[in-house]
Amino acid sequence: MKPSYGSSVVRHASLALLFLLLAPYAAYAQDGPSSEMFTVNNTWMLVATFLVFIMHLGFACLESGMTQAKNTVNILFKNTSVISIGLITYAFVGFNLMYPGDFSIGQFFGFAGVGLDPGAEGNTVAYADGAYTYWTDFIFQAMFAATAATIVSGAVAERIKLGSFLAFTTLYVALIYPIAGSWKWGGGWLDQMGFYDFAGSTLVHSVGGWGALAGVILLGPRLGKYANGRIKAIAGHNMPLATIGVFLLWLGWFGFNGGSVLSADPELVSLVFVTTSLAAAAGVLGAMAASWGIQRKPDLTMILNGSLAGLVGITAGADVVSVNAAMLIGFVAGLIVVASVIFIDRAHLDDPVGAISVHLTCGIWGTLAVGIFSADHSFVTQLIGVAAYGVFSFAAAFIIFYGVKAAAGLRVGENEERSGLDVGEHGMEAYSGFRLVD
Amino acid sequence: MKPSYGSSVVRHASLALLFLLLAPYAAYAQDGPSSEMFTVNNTWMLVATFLVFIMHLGFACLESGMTQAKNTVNILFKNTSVISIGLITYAFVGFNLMYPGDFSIGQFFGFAGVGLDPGAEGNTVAYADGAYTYWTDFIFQAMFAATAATIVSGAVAERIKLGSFLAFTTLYVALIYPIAGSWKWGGGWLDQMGFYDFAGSTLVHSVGGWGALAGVILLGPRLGKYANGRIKAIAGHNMPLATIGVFLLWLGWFGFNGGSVLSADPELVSLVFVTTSLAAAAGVLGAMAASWGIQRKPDLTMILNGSLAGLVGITAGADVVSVNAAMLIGFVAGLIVVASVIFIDRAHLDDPVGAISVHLTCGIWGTLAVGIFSADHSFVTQLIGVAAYGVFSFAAAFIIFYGVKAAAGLRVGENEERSGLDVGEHGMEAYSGFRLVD
Amino acid sequence: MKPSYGSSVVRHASLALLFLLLAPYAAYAQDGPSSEMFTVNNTWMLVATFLVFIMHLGFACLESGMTQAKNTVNILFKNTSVISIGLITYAFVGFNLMYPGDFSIGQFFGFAGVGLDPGAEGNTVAYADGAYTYWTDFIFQAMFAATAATIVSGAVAERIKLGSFLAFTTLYVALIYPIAGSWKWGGGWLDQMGFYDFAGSTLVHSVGGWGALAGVILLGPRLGKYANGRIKAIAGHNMPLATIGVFLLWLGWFGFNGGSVLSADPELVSLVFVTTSLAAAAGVLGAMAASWGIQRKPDLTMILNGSLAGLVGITAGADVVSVNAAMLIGFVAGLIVVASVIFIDRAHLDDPVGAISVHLTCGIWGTLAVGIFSADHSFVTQLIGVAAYGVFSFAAAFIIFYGVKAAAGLRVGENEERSGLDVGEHGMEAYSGFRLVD
Amino acid sequence: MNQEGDGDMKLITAIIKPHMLDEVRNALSKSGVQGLTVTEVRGFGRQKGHTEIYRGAEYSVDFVPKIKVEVVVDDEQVESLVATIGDSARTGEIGDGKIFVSDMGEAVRIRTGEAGVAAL
Amino acid sequence: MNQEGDGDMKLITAIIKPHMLDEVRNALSKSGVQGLTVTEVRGFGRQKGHTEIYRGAEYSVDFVPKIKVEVVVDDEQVESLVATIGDSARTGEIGDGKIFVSDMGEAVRIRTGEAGVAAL
Amino acid sequence: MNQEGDGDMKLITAIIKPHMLDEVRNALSKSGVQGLTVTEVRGFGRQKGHTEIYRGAEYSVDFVPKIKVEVVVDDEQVESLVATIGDSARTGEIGDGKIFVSDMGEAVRIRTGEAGVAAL
Ligand SMILES: Nc1ncnc2c1ncn2[C@@H]1O[C@H](COP(=O)(O)OP(=O)(O)O)[C@@H](O)[C@H]1O
Ligand SMILES: Nc1ncnc2c1ncn2[C@@H]1O[C@H](COP(=O)(O)OP(=O)(O)O)[C@@H](O)[C@H]1O
Ligand SMILES: Nc1ncnc2c1ncn2[C@@H]1O[C@H](COP(=O)(O)OP(=O)(O)O)[C@@H](O)[C@H]1O
Repeated sequence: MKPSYGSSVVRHASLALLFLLLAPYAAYAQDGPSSEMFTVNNTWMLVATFLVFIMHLGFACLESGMTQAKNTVNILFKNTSVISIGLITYAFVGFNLMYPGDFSIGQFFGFAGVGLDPGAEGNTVAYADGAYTYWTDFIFQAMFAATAATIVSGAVAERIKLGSFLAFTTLYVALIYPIAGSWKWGGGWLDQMGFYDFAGSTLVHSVGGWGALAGVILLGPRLGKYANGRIKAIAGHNMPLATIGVFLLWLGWFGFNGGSVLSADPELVSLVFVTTSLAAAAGVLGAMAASWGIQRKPDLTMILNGSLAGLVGITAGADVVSVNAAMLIGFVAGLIVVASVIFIDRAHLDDPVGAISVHLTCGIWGTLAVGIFSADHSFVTQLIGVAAYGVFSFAAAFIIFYGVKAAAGLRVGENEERSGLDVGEHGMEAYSGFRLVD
Repeated sequence: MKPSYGSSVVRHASLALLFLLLAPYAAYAQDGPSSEMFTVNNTWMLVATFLVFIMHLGFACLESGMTQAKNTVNILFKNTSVISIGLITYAFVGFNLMYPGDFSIGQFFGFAGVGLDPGAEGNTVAYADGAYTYWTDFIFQAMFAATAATIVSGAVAERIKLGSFLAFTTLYVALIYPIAGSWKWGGGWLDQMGFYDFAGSTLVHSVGGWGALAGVILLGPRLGKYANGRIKAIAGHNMPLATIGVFLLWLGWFGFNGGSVLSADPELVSLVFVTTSLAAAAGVLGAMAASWGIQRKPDLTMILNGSLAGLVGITAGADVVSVNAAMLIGFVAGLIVVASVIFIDRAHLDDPVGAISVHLTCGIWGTLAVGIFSADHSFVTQLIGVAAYGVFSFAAAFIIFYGVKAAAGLRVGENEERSGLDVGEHGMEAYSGFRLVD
Repeated sequence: MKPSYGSSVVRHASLALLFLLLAPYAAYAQDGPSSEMFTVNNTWMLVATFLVFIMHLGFACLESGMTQAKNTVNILFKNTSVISIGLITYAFVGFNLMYPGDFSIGQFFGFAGVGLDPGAEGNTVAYADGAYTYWTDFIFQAMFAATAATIVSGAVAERIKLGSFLAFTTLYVALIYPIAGSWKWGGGWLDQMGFYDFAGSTLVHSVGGWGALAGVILLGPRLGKYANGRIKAIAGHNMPLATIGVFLLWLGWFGFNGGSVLSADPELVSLVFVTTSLAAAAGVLGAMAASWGIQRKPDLTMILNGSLAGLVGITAGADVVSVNAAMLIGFVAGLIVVASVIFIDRAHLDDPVGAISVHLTCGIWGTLAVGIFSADHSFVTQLIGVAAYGVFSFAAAFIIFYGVKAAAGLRVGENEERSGLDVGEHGMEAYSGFRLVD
Repeated sequence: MNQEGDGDMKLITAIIKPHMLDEVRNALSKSGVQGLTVTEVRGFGRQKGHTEIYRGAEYSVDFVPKIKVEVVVDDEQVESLVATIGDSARTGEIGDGKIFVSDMGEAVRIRTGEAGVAAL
Repeated sequence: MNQEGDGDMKLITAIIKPHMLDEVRNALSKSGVQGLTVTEVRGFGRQKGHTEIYRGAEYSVDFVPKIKVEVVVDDEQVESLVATIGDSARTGEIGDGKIFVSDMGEAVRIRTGEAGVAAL
Repeated sequence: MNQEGDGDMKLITAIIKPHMLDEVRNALSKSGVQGLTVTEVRGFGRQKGHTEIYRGAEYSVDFVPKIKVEVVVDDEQVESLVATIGDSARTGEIGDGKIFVSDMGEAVRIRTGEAGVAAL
């Protein structure tokens, strides 16, 4: 996705071809896309935008459903804040860091200045060859931006101080995500090396996942989670809410991946719908097999993670792999995510919602899968990309979390954690009038 | 809906006319739809696809909200699995059973082979006269497919073994639904006879409803439901969840019916939006009148069923009846559904969510209503279609359920049913930390 | 928004310009929009329609989440009824009152007759210059209509009789809203005076808000709310539900504002997406600042209100203010809404969900903001519009509520209020099987 | 407080399986009991909880849901009511629960102020 | 355990209407009670439940929500506190509830180990 | 009812902090207690609730969540078990709770009909 301007021209070559084939009106097709095509492309990109927007509700529901009732207000507050902070900071600096036009430090860093400016042609057919306007470009990208920080939110839930989390989020979403993004989608060094990440298995999900890992390490586990050498299961409090979350994320993914085509190209967008849906479905089946096999009973939360695993897995290559490969990628992601959740728990890394397993583990898998299932892409280059994003994101997240910890502390007090962050941080209950146990 | 290739040509005749009327560019319109028209048509069909997708969340919410808290995880698990199984099996066999191209046994059965293959022209304007690509065709139809099985899920909830239900679902969605569908949308014998079912009052909803009826008969009622000759009301546990479900279903119906136009034709799609919305609204009012009249107080679950009743009722004729007829069809559906729920309960058929009343009773009503309110369609032919689908679907569902029962049993044990399928089948609670009564 | 026929021509001038610029096909552009442009415009308007539809679920979730568990069924019932009544009455009279074509009493009142009739050209490119069909026009407007009544629902929740509320709603949505609307969007006197309200800060939100205020005054506060001169906080029972509601409202606003462009014009629709999103995000930050400052802890319900405040605030000018102005408008709305909630509570006006603050206070702010931030509009004219709508809506709502009170009473009995309207009005519980406290 | 009331009453507390509540209530009603109070409780006893796996980690549910029925009765009825409860709550499986009996010194009906057995 | 404690204390158990809890707690506070424990219970008594229709089928709600207030007090306070509770919980309607009084043998404050009346 | 049972048993009622339940249950198990019953309650005592602001209006949470543990035991065990509970439930902070002891006249195991100490 993303108008890493070089690649978008390549991408649209296929569209151009189509124009040529549609002989009768080739006459004016030579002169660029029609205003009709501009309008339909742009309309599709705006539809994709609102679909990505609704993913933030998906994250809020999934994260709160998978944690305890006493921390629900806090989680909802974080998720509402993250999208808001993300949109505003992306308008001020993020967009221009991610798509700097010209890089100032190698192909690693560039900045096109503060604030938004469509310029003279920003909202004409000239801006992106009739694919979308400048405003559309910005708002579609902006909806993506907060995602990375929201992924972190799930992993550090139920124990992180609100203020400290918001400070981390602001820095991560305003600076780290867009700088990392510029390397590929902004046309930076990884793009030039041939690294491929269609819609962000690495650029969005792994970047979020590495941040989650850093946070989990620095925060430590929830009270009692690994007491006396035993692993204590802490059950999520609202399975319908978690399920709503996952379906909304799946829904949003039609925009996340479908919009990353960056036009309404009938063939590509519909192919992406098919690969995305089938990978998600296969992810459910993979996780069902693994969880029914490993645990004695099939675990709902595992198949929910499984569908997301399939989605994250297909995200890097949704437009370049075959439909059969998509199912295989999804199914394997479903198997992997179950193993990863169990492994990470055994490693005493406390990730209440499985964010690291879904977004980091399967983000890596999906990115590498492009090198395996697409003849046009190199496994080694994919591996270099994965590693580069890993080193940068993890280090950046670690440093920010570390700094925040030094400045203000990361964890709430023991009593607050025990009675819940809702009362502690917000003075509210999520379910006033319900009798809660424990 | 559905490219029952014959009828889609007829349908698009109106579009072609439009082209002719728009004089200035008629020159190239003669050569078939433009790439712009292809793109906007295809984009609309993809929007309709994600709308139908979200209906699966609607079903999950409605079904779990209308049943007891202790069976919630099980229901969410079933619904997440059904859409996943549905998508995968539809890719392997369903699509090619439903749209076989050529029939091999009379006009009753055909199979175009395993797996997906767009062929050379599948993603060009040539595939469906510029209305959509092969991939779009597949994924839109695939989203429909799982619906029939999901309808069954609601009726057999709170007592069916997970494995047995999944076995039934796989067979029903992979084989029965597409074979039945081929008779009309695949261009089979009922299509040739002039039977009309625009978006599936019969092909989707009644097929699901007949399956539900077979399941309910073979399973028997929930423990205590009809003890001592009295009918015990077993209240649903989460009305906001049920309401979310119904609104999401209504939302999805804009794609279910709107997408069944099979193009973005402005007149037809907008007409379908109007008939669909007004029928749903009238269904609410019909059910409100009936339930306020019959019961002493207006029952929320009845008006929720009422809106679905209106939607199911209008589905067969949404593009061929007048707006006033749509309101009448919806209102009557709202009355009927209340009567049907009460009647079915008195017949000691235990359908926790009213699936049979909504989908079967109102599916039949809607199909027959086409014969009543559309001058172009014959009541008798509609009746033949209703009967044919009834015999085939009910028999097929009965046989599958019977086979599964013989092989593995259908019902969970009494103790499991009493303490809930969540703990029994999944070892989980849906609302950990909440104090539940009963 | 709205085809106040005069202004829509002006609006589309920009589109026309675009056509002229796209030289090669200017030849046929002269002859009006192409069927492709008609199709994409109409498709976008239908997408906007289903987005506005889902706002009704948003209202249902927000309102029930912010009130007590024992009144949930009642609230869900009201919201499901309001959209249904709204759609049906709008088909019969509302649409033709709001867009009368010719006015019969000054520029204040006109009525084009009962029922819907597309006429000969209603579904051709001629109806609205290729922007949408008659059916689309109707259904998009109809989805708006019920909004005003739903706003009232939140403010009078937890104590109003079901029948009385439905009576009020029917009259308000069938008569008052469309008559008021005709003054501006129907091309009436305020339109001719130059009053500007893009998508309804005043025409929808304030009209609803004034109704809410009248209802709250005539009903009085909930039992115990202002006992012994102290203000008792009555907490909402389901914060995830309220949050779902707000995100769905935000989602729907992409259609509410984006659809009010009344075409798929790439520049305008994308600009509106940007201003709308950034205003909502800024509203969250404004409310966060205010609530963290004034209260000791950051209040989730306040930032939820804050996002809606930003959305209501930007609605009047989403297409005519700059992106920076949009953020400022949203941020100020976020501050204002917190102050307004507290002020209204201190004035002993009991508004359980903050409807008056969100829709009336911020509706006024947004309407005036157009006069401040858009050079093309006059602050004084905006003020006149605000005042005119205030006088008319408040008086009308007061009279209707007063009449209903005289005829049937407005409030449920004390015992019913105490044990909840769910059992009292509906004989049902929203959360059967859950242990509730209080 | 009235004198005759003193020492004449007993509190019967039964811990039973939740789904037996209807039976017990019916049986007590038939035996003439006019009031009782019910509480949801969790029990720990010979009937063990169970172990489940959630996301790969084991957890044990130590407590079993139970219903506590409390009824204050006239001394003379105690024996027969204990039998009634026992009979109606019995399934024969482990975890059927217990019945406890203790003295109740006084009872007052709030509405009327009546005391002693008359207040029950 | 300390001796003086024995037999000097009583447990007052009141079953009241939920919305009267605040009144009762205030009244008890004013009378010097420093601690009490509250449980949500369901009552069956002269105040009947009600019959509703759900989806066309009747069902009866047999139990009415009630609050149980338990307070352990010095023997001497019993009579006045029973009156206090009765007065503050009374609405005059059926279902106002009951007050029961029984002996409490011993009380210990966990934090300090204090026993008897001193522990209350 | 069997005679030996009479007066030989006591009911120990402990009001503790919710997160101490596991400790208390473990300690009691180790001391040989085979059954107990747990109820979620709300307490009012020296440990005060707290005041919060919701939408600009103050509200006070007067009650603190507590757990009530009830265990009926043989007379002889009472003293040691009260100590066991006290030790395992103590955090040293205000609100640790109370232990009450009262007489229990009779106990019956529903499943078998066994009575007295044998029923525990
Ligand atoms: N000593 C006791 N004190 C208080 N409650 C007890 C005691 N023993 C058992 N109970 C309660 O009785 C319930 C049933 O006891 P259990 O030992 O499981 O079965 P059974 O009564 O068949 O022996 C327990 O779950 C617990 O609530
Ligand atoms: N014998 C009893 N034992 C235990 N609880 C009782 C008894 N009688 C009544 N109660 C409790 O007292 C509540 C009020 O009693 P009820 O008969 O409805 O009204 P009133 O106290 O006005 O006569 C009941 O709901 C029940 O919880
Ligand atoms: N007199 C009493 N009667 C009944 N319960 C009491 C009494 N006093 C205290 N409690 C219960 O014990 C709990 C703890 O008491 P509290 O005074 O807060 O702390 P502490 O036990 O440390 O003095 C209270 O929350 C209440 O549930």
